Amino acid sequence: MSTEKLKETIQKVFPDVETVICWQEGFDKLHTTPLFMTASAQEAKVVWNPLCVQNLTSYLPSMKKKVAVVVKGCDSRTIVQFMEEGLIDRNNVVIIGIPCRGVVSVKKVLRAVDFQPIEDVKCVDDTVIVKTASGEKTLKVSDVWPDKCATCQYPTPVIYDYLIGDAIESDKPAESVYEDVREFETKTLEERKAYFEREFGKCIRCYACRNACPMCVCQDSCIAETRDPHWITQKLSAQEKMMFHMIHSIHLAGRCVECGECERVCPMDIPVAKIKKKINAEMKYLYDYTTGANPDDKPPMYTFNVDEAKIKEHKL
Amino acid sequence: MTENCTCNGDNNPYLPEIATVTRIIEETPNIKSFQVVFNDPERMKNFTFEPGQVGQLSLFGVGEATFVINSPPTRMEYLQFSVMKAGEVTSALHTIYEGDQIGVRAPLGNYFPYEDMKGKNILFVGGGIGMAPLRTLILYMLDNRADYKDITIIYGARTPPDLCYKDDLKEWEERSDVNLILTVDNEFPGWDKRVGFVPTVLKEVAPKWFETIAITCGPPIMIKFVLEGLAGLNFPDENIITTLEARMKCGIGICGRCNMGHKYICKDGPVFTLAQLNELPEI
Amino acid sequence: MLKNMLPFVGIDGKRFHYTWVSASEGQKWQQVVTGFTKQVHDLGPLHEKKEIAD
Amino acid sequence: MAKTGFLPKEKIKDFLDALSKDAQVHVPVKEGDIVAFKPYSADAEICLTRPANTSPKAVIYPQCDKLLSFEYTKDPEDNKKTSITLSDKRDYPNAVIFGCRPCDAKGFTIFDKVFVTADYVDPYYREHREKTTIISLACETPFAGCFCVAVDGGPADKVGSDVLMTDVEKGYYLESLTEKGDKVLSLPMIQEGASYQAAAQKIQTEAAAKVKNPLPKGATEKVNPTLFDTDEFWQQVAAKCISCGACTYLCPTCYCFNITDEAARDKGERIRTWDACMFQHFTLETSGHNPRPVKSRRLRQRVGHKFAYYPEKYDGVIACCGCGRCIRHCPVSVDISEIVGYLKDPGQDPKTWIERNTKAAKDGSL
Repeated sequence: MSTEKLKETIQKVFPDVETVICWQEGFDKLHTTPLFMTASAQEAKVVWNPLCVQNLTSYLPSMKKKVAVVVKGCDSRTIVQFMEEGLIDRNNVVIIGIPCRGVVSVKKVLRAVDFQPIEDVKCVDDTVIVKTASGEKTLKVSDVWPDKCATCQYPTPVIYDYLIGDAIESDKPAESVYEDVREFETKTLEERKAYFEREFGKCIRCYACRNACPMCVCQDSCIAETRDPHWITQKLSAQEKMMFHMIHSIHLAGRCVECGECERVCPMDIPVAKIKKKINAEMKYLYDYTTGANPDDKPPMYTFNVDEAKIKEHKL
Repeated sequence: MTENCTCNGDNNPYLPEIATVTRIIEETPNIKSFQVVFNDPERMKNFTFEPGQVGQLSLFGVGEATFVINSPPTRMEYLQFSVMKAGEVTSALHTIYEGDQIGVRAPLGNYFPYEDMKGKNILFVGGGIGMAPLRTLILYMLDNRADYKDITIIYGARTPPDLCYKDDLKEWEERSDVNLILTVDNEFPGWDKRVGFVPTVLKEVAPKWFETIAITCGPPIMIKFVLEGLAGLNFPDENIITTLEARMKCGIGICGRCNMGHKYICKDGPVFTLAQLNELPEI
Repeated sequence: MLKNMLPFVGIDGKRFHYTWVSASEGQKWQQVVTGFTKQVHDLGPLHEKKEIAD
Repeated sequence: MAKTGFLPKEKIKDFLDALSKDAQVHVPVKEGDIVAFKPYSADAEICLTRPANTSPKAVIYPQCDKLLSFEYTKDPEDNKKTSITLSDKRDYPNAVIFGCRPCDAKGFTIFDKVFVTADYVDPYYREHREKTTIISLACETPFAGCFCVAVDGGPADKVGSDVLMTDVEKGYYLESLTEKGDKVLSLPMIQEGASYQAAAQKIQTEAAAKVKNPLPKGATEKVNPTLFDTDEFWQQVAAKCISCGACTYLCPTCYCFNITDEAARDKGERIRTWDACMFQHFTLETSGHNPRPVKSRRLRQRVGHKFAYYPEKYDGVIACCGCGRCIRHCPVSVDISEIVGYLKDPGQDPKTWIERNTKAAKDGSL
């Protein structure tokens, strides 16, 4: 149903843009992969279903010509943040928004079928039917979606030129967004330190989290690799890995739109987004600022005024 | 192996040889030549290399970088490396004193095919620091002057102070059996010789291609126009030789940075003929 | 933001100190530095001693 | 006739304990959803039901290996003179890789050509390699992205392994392929294996049939040179790539590395760490020039090295064992077997690539 509507919209948009960035089926039934559609002939490959997990907007800053991009709710926040920071030229991007009721986390689906090879996957409204050697299994999307969908506040894209289907409201309480952060803070200092050292100890420093992050536009001159003297060494101790992830998180202060790509792409399944979510929680508390919500906002770290409008500063 | 190195016995291609810097020559404001001698006299005595081969200089704590050995194998009192100040290692090298110790991993890579240049005319076309690899071969040829017909050297730089090896240049000018043509990019007070870019001077001098090998090194932009100029003078591709540069780390053809197709610049090069280069895919 | 984030990743808040000392307040500057150094020393090394050979 | 044996499943623990007596045993351990090779310990949850996320490459070719340590010592009299002492002293423990897959084992034979049987022998790699025994487990079914059959491999390929195990219900049928393998089979808990030979053979042949060969019919031996040199082709296939290092760090046949000096004051180490041709800094020169500035050129180097350059240098051996990790774990599912399929498709001609995306390609927006 909505795939047909998406294809129609793409036809409408086509003459006006060089490329349409959307999804196509990947190397197996469970994976989709981005499709840079340049000719309307490739239209047959276009898909839209809960398996479309990649945030396609991360390619926008490097695109030189006018392009169209298909976005879910969480992806659209990236575009708003790009606009706030002037990283893209808005009239060079045609946004095709799709209301989304949650996508699947490939890792959680694999866990549900005990990591057996996938033979077939069918998406039927809000369930996913996964066929493996030991038969078929029907999974509700809400049982296997990534954490970001569990507290999703933006099922409908916050900005779009075309909308496929009608807008839907979020049915999740607003304060649930940073619940996992608050719950994690109840742990003791040592527990948290041990947790982070164990989790980030698995990091193999492939920088997939940094390169997948749409907001990380200075990858080619990343401070982690290009400074003399080196900020972090190439050695593999937990401190060096932790230092990199801290650099990455702090550079996203007031910028991270919680699209979850960094955690999704980590080959070692490290909860990389935890620190960023904590920083976002702080941003909300300190500056009452939510990233990628409204294009005219100014990210707090971008502006400096002596007395911050929204900070309840104690008068000396 | 020198005494101050506890080694595992087997020869380790990554282990530098400790050497002492005996003399530092200020060639130009941003180029210094370092003359080094291995601490182990035994190693120094039976060290052999061919003109055009390179070495990796180590400044421990900073890193390693590749430089051509630009003193000829016929003068073995020291090994000389010319270093232009550019990045981390080179800038650090420019701060050391005579008597300091550095690591040297040499010889690496291939060398100029001087055997089959014998009995031919030789044309050197150098630009700025590009004179370093050429100097090795020129001095080697001058030490075996009889083997080669006439030698022409076209050497240019931005300004006269940027010309390297000033005392060599003076000596070559006085020699009757070497035709030295110096040029600088534009007018300079007190400069009475040619003015103009190296490729334009090459066209003016218009050396004959017959029985002549052309060897050119210098900044990429110069090499681009020099190669066009040589083609214009219908030099055959196999008679045009150049040395390539790339980011290098291991120096022994494994680490994957400097390969053009299956050839590695650090090991199968840096010396290539234009004919060889035309066959290889772009890096 | 940093003051709240460091404890989150398990680094004791007392290891981070943020204060304002003007150029003229030499005495206060000396006090702040010695005080903070002592405070960190008491906390001991964050990771096992970061010697080179690790 | 190769020595064979049988290891009952309940005896695995004491088999590994026996091996751990004089070697460090690395086994695939399940932590959360991830299976990675870790040193064996009694409480480690060993998982042999699926290939590990990471390859066992780090056991023989560690991600960070000390090449040499150096120390500046000041000359007491004249403090301007400093002397340097170097040491490349190293003593690697014996090691055993247990439970890797035939494709992982084959990966090491590709390293051997570069690090051992080469003009310059790499002493670090060689010492690790000689001290390691590889016990691999034949696969029963292919996993997403597996294409070992397309690169002269197979689910029960013996190349590179010292012992090949095949799961035959109650235990593992062992085939020893080298002296190191014979030593392993001489352990007390290994029983007579001949009677399981037929069952194991059946499982191996069935598995081989299941693996799909993604290359097109009549795929050519060499890549199509003109298509390989068509920039538009690489721009199209690399459009979605985010140029990270996940594929290279998980790959059992990638060996590119970086050498850096890490020092504090007057003491330090020169270390060799993994590096990735997909990173922008890999070939960035001090002058700022970068021969592979855009991700399409970098992906061309990665695919070219494995399927064109390495085979050209080592008479036809393909530097890829088809384990599928780079496909399974790529953040955007770039599929190398699909790319190689285009490059080796006899019917493919470069013009279609150029026409199809001339507009987008021209301005380099891909």
